[in-house]
Amino acid sequence: MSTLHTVNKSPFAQQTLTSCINICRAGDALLLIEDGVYGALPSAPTAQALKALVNDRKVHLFALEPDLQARGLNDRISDWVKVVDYSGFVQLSTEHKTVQSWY
Amino acid sequence: MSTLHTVNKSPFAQQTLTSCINICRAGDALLLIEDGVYGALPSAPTAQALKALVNDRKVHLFALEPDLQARGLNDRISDWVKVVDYSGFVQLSTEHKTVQSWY
Amino acid sequence: MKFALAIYAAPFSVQASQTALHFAQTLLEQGHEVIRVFFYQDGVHTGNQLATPPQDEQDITQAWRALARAHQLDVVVCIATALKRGILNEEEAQRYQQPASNLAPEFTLSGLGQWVEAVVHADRVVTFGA
Amino acid sequence: MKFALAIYAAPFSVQASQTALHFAQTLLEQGHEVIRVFFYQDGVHTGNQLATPPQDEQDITQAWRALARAHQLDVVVCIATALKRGILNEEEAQRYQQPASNLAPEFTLSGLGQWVEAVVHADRVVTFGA
Amino acid sequence: MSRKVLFTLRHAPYGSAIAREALDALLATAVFGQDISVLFMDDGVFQLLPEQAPGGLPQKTLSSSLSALPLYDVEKLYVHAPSLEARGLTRDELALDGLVSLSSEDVATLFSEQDHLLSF
Amino acid sequence: MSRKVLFTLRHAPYGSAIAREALDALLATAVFGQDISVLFMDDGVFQLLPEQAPGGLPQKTLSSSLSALPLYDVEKLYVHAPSLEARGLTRDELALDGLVSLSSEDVATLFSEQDHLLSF
Repeated sequence: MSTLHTVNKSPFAQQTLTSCINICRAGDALLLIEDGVYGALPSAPTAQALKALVNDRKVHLFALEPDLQARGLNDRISDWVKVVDYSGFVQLSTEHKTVQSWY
Repeated sequence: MSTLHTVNKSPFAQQTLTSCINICRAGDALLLIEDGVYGALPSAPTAQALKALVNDRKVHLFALEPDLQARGLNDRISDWVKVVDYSGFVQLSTEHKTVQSWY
Repeated sequence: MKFALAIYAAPFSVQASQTALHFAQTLLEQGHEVIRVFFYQDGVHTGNQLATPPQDEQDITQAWRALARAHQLDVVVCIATALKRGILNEEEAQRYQQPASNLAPEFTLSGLGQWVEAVVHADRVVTFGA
Repeated sequence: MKFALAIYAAPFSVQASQTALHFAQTLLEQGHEVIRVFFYQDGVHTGNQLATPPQDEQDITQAWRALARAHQLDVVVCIATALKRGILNEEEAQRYQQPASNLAPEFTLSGLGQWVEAVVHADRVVTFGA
Repeated sequence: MSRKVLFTLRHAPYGSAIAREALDALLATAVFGQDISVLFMDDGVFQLLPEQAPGGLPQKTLSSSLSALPLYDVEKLYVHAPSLEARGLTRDELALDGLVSLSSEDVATLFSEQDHLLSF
Repeated sequence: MSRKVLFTLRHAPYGSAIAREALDALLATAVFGQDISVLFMDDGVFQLLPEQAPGGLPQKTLSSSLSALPLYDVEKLYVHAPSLEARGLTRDELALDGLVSLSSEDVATLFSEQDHLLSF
């Protein structure tokens, strides 16, 4: 059964996103929220690992739109990151059996 | 004039200690406190940078004894780390002109 | 679906408290059931009715109170971590001979058993960490 | 030497509050002067006299109160960040028509100007972050 | 009704109250008869170091509380092996017996078997 | 009596209240006539991104408040160049004019010239 992972820490400051990436498996979803949305930048130290997660390991990657917008990141994120609003966040939490919060 | 730097975050979890290391200069002191004392472990990702700081860049490196002891680290730390108690912390703060807290 | 939410983050200090509020509002709009909201660790500060934010900032405590009233939400503040942090209802204030209480009336002060019960009955558990 | 201390960390949640307390005690033991302790951000929770920790944990608020009384310390809680977080003295509780106050009597609720004044007159400023 | 619940403990002890308050939540869940697993990961493995002596802080010793877990019938105890290795630690020197080492892939499998994931 | 005080801002906006409350402290110190310098470093440089729109959070926009700094006679504004580079940003695209780029060594020198260091 698949898991929705949420990450709320900047990968420039903390190892939280890296820890999550190592545990994600095919069919899981990873949602970047709060300061976690800095992980959607192509300059993030985790960018290549996230790209591989999406392309090779079949994990679905999302970032929360209001959190991107607040930080001025809408036009800066990598094109392999999908954007969702709170309705999307809710839908992801219903589509996956469990939710793991990385903070 | 020299600075006392304090760092209270684990280098396994956060980039705080790395940021501090990059700013220390000769004559400064660096004091590891709270979860920062995990930076005194030889396995820390910052261990080589700290060793170079002490040996090559002439920065004085300390860890706070009660915080090492609480975490069971007394017998595990690198031999280039000096141990001080709160009296030592106070003395370091008087010997340096300024105190920069990295958290 | 039946959701149980755990909130560990202080309001007014970190964004997680706003995220949780927005998530809960969206759940309810979409017809999901929020069987319990459990405030733990620094999340217990959310129940402090003395919070007086400036007018141009969101009053998170008031927003939770309004949501709880509108949807008869079961919003529980963990008694052990709340007492430690100075969040008390009248009963606990009297028990510990404290001069005042500060828990907003919409919140219930109760034990971890309430949380375990919610976890058992929920289809989904979502944690909002600090 | 004259020290000014800034404490940004909540008691009972992170260790920085204990570190600051221990540092202040050591300063005073060694004959240094603590010209002001300024509680800012989550540090303002330190002034909440309703804190009721279990008997086997340290009561940080009581420890600061005792230290303040013993040494006539000037312990100031930032009014703006405290109001937002629900830490009020009687005067502010009345002003904002809140039902109770919770600031311990040893603490003063005041503005950032008090902090700037301390910084100007201190030989050393030490910050305890969360 | 009993649920499979995994507690993932990722934070170092003493620097914050997370580790202590996670343990309280864990024991409460055990008392109510749920099917609990516990995973130590990232800096959470530091909770398992022996010879913790927080008398000077003062806080309660976490490792001795953790060693009481089997008394609460919490017996599915796991540690993320890469987290231990990164910190130069071995399973044998830890303060808790009966820990099962898991790879990252094993952890993903453990996640997939649970009804709920609680993280601290 | 005027003191040389450096504010080092190292935290991202919105995720926590640190950046906002640091700015309040900074403006108060400026009002009282101190000789202030401001250094943006690490994730603190994200405070300077243009087009911040936190309406949905809801919080106040930090970048527009920061751009008022010169009105308070806070004119010694620095940014740590390696922090910008690591985040793929350039000084020209930031929401604040007049920022001086500093190397890590320059920052060490800036520290050494101050009477007090305040960090947020």
